[in-house]
Amino acid sequence: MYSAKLMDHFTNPRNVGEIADADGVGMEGNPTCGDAMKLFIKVQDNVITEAKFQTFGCGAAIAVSSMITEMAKGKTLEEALAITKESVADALDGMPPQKMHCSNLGADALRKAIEDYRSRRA
Amino acid sequence: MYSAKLMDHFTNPRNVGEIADADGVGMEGNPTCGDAMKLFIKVQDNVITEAKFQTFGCGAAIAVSSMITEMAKGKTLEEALAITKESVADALDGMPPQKMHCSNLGADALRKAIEDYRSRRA
Amino acid sequence: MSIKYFDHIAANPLLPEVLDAMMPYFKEQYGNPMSMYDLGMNAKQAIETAREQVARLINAKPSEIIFTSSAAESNNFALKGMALARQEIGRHIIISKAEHHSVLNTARSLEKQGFVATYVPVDKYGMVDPDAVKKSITKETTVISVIHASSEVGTIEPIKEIAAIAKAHKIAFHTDAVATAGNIPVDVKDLGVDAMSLTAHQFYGPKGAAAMYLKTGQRILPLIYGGIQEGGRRAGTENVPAIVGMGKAAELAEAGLSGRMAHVRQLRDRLTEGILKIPKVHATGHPEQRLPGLASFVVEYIEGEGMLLLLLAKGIYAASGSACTSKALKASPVLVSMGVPTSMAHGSIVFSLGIGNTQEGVDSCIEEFPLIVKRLRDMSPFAKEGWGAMEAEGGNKEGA
Amino acid sequence: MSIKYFDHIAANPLLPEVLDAMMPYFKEQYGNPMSMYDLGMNAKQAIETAREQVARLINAKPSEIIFTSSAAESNNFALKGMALARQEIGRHIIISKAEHHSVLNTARSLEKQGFVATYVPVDKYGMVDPDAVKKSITKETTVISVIHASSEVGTIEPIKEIAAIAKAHKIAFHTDAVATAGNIPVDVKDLGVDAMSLTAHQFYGPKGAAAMYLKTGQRILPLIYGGIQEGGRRAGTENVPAIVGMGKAAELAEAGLSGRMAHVRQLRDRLTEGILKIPKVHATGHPEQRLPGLASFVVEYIEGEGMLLLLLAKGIYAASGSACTSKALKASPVLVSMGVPTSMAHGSIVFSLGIGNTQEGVDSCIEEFPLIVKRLRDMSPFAKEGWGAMEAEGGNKEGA
Ligand SMILES: Cc1ncc(COP(=O)(O)O)c(C=O)c1O
Ligand SMILES: Cc1ncc(COP(=O)(O)O)c(C=O)c1O
Repeated sequence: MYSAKLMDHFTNPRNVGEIADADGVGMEGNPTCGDAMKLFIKVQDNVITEAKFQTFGCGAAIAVSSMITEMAKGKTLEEALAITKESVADALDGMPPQKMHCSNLGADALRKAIEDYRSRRA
Repeated sequence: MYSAKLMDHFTNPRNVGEIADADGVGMEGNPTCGDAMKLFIKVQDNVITEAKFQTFGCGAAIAVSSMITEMAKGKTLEEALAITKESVADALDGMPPQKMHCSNLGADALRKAIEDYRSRRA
Repeated sequence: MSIKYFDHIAANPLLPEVLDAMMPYFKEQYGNPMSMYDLGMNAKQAIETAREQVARLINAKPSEIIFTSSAAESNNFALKGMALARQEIGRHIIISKAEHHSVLNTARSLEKQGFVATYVPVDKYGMVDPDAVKKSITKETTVISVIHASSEVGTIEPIKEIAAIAKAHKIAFHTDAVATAGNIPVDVKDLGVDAMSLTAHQFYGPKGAAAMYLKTGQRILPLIYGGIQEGGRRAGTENVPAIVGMGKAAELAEAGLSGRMAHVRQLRDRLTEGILKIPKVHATGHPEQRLPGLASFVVEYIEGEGMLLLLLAKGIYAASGSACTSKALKASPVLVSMGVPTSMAHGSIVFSLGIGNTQEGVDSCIEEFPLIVKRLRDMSPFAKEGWGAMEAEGGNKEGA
Repeated sequence: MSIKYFDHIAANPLLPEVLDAMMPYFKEQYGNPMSMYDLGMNAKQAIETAREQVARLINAKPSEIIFTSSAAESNNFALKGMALARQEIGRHIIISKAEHHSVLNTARSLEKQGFVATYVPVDKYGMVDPDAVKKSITKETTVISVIHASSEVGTIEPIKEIAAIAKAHKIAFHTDAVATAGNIPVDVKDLGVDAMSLTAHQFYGPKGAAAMYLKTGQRILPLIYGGIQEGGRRAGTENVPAIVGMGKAAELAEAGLSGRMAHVRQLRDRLTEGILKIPKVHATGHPEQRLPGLASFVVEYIEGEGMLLLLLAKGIYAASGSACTSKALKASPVLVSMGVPTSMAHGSIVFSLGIGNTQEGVDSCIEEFPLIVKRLRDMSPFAKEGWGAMEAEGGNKEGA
């Protein structure tokens, strides 16, 4: 069902946890839907230097969270905003279609974290 | 499906054929129904001395014909008239219920043969 | 005594390769195909492989194959499901008089629900006239179902022509291909049908596995509601081993089709020639447009069950459309609608050949059968003087 | 790594004795049970033996057993067949909210045909209140169907009481006994039901064989029309090997019932005790009136699929009623109707035990499961501060 890469990111998720002094926090989903994600970023000179997540959800949701934190790190905010559901799924070597819809919240959470960071600076 | 005795009377039917100078002939059934029987008797001193049959029909119909000619022989006409579908079936060690209805024409053909004999003498 | 089994229309022995393919799914691979773990995914994968194999047999797409438990289920599903899905458009259906009970009685049950059904007759060869189908069409007609080939008389119907007529009138067309799929080339695209029933046990696959072809986009209501198996169109835990067996059997049938056909055709022709030497025996069904493995006759003046019993005593297995041999005690409706007099329909005898049959078996049948016919005719009141014998002497025409 | 299979509700391994009993019918005994010769009669006889074995398992008469292809078919057949046969009387049916999809969706399809359906709720234990059923009855009510035991939460329903109410109102009563027949004592006479569905794969029999009990004299319309198989109530060539397997499995289940029950109950109690030591884990279903082999829970703050995947990595097979694990992507309707909040329903985990499970297997599950829960909670945004965590910080309540 899941690709080996997705399973790897699920079983050995990268960047799990909170960032106490995060520069931006994004939340997406809710427990009623079955998937909820909280994404923390640190930003320096317009570049994401650190990213962590907390996720409630299925294997795909956790793997997406792990992958997107990896993808975000080192990117400028503009580059990070260009990450889509599809690019995350591609990076995980694909995802079952029904999971694309409901468990692929990473890009949205990242966008919200960046918006949070920007609104704090505004 | 069929008892051993019935199968024996089907595969080795007794008294097959016509009696050219029969004293009575009885017919029952018709080819449209799938069963038709012609029964020939010779009568002497009110006793059936000979009985033969011709039958178009299934295994049960042929076995019934064979059995009833055997049963009839040596009986007085009154005794022969007392033969029923049930007694023929019993003599064959039973018969599938659906065959009782459609293939058990022997008693009726015998009755008709006896009536034919009596009407010729009347 | 070696068995000479000439009743492949009733049941077929399972090919050993098919059973071998099924075995793992009776043993270690017991998972439910709906389960997300390996045991389930293996079962699911096996079903999808079978779906491809069955699709290939009839030139369909795998997504157009719905597995069912029997051809009877497929026929009920197709006819009822398509008719109910279209009842806003109309409530008239058309079937032929050569249909199997599972189509015929489904049509009757639809009639009880307020549908109108037309039963198109067949000619003396058991052939449906496409023009007669066309003339039966009304504005209310939504579904037409005509059997691909009769398993009783072997006639192959002009499905392509009838399907084209249905298509021109935007009517859904179903064919019962139980006797053909796996036995002669069947191509749903070429035939132009919207739905088709087929079953594994007709091509050396297991009982309990059958399929319905449903063309992409065709609407249908489920017969069995429940979970999302078979794309939500047929609920119930999948019979994995049987489905796997059907797939394997389909693959083998496709690969071996022309060889199998040549084998049974040659035997059938030999058998037919031998049997037609007996006087007052008539071949039934169409002489050319017929199943290669089916030889069917009516034998005058005697009845089918007696023939079957005496054949069996010689190790020969056959079938009959006579009333006495059907457990429903009705003479074959196909023979009757072909205009065969009921008296003669009782003398029906059907030999269906299979890949295991041999020339020796056929020759032994050709040798024994005339003796059996003679033996039964010697007992028959009609053999000497013909069917009128009993009437002439005042027999009771109505019978008991 | 040895397999610890705790998903017997989804599928069961076939008992070797059952497969042995089936084998002859895949090989030499390939006849069609409708055929009049030995091959057919042997198959027919084998079916009748199986019918007796299945009848004995539930204290029915053999003539009251109709073989089908799946429990889903039995449920469709019972509900639709009994409702349609009684539609002159009325067009109202009652089912519970604990029913399997194959009952639920059949009820919905009847609603589309103009029937009215009442869905009786369950309490927090998943229990149906007989009084609530009684209050739902109208003059139009003709059929009531309540599941014998839920395969998701294990609760055994008060069928005897509900059946008595139905009887007093002359309403036909059906129960889906898929999770109980062959697993706990089931006695149709004692329960007083008119119809019951059961399936072989729930008691170590084959897939593809199931049955419906129909009390003598109860009217029903067929779901599958056609030939006269199963007394004209269910057409289609019989799946002889599977039916034989169901019979053998029924015989073994009956003989071994108390031993099997004791075995799984002891394991289930041990497992339940171990798992309930984890904080914020709640048992679901009724604490006493429940299937002996079923342990079901909701685990707060984490989701079912993640648990299943990590369990699998340890060789442990289980199930979940979470939306993500169901291929239909909907949280278990039973949990929802029990009032379990959806967020918690996503944390459903169900262990169903079988005769092959061992204490070691259970102990390994008790050892691994807390670690898995911890691991997933360590990733969860809710574990520390509870379900409110994301709201407090302004999380999007509606979600994506
Ligand atoms: C309670 C219940 N009823 C009916 C069914 C349907 O059974 P099947 O899918 O074998 O037809 C199931 C299947 O899991 C079930 O659990
Ligand atoms: C032409 C035809 N259609 C349908 C069927 C029904 O098949 P089954 O009894 O396997 O469901 C048969 C069975 O003999 C058949 O011959």
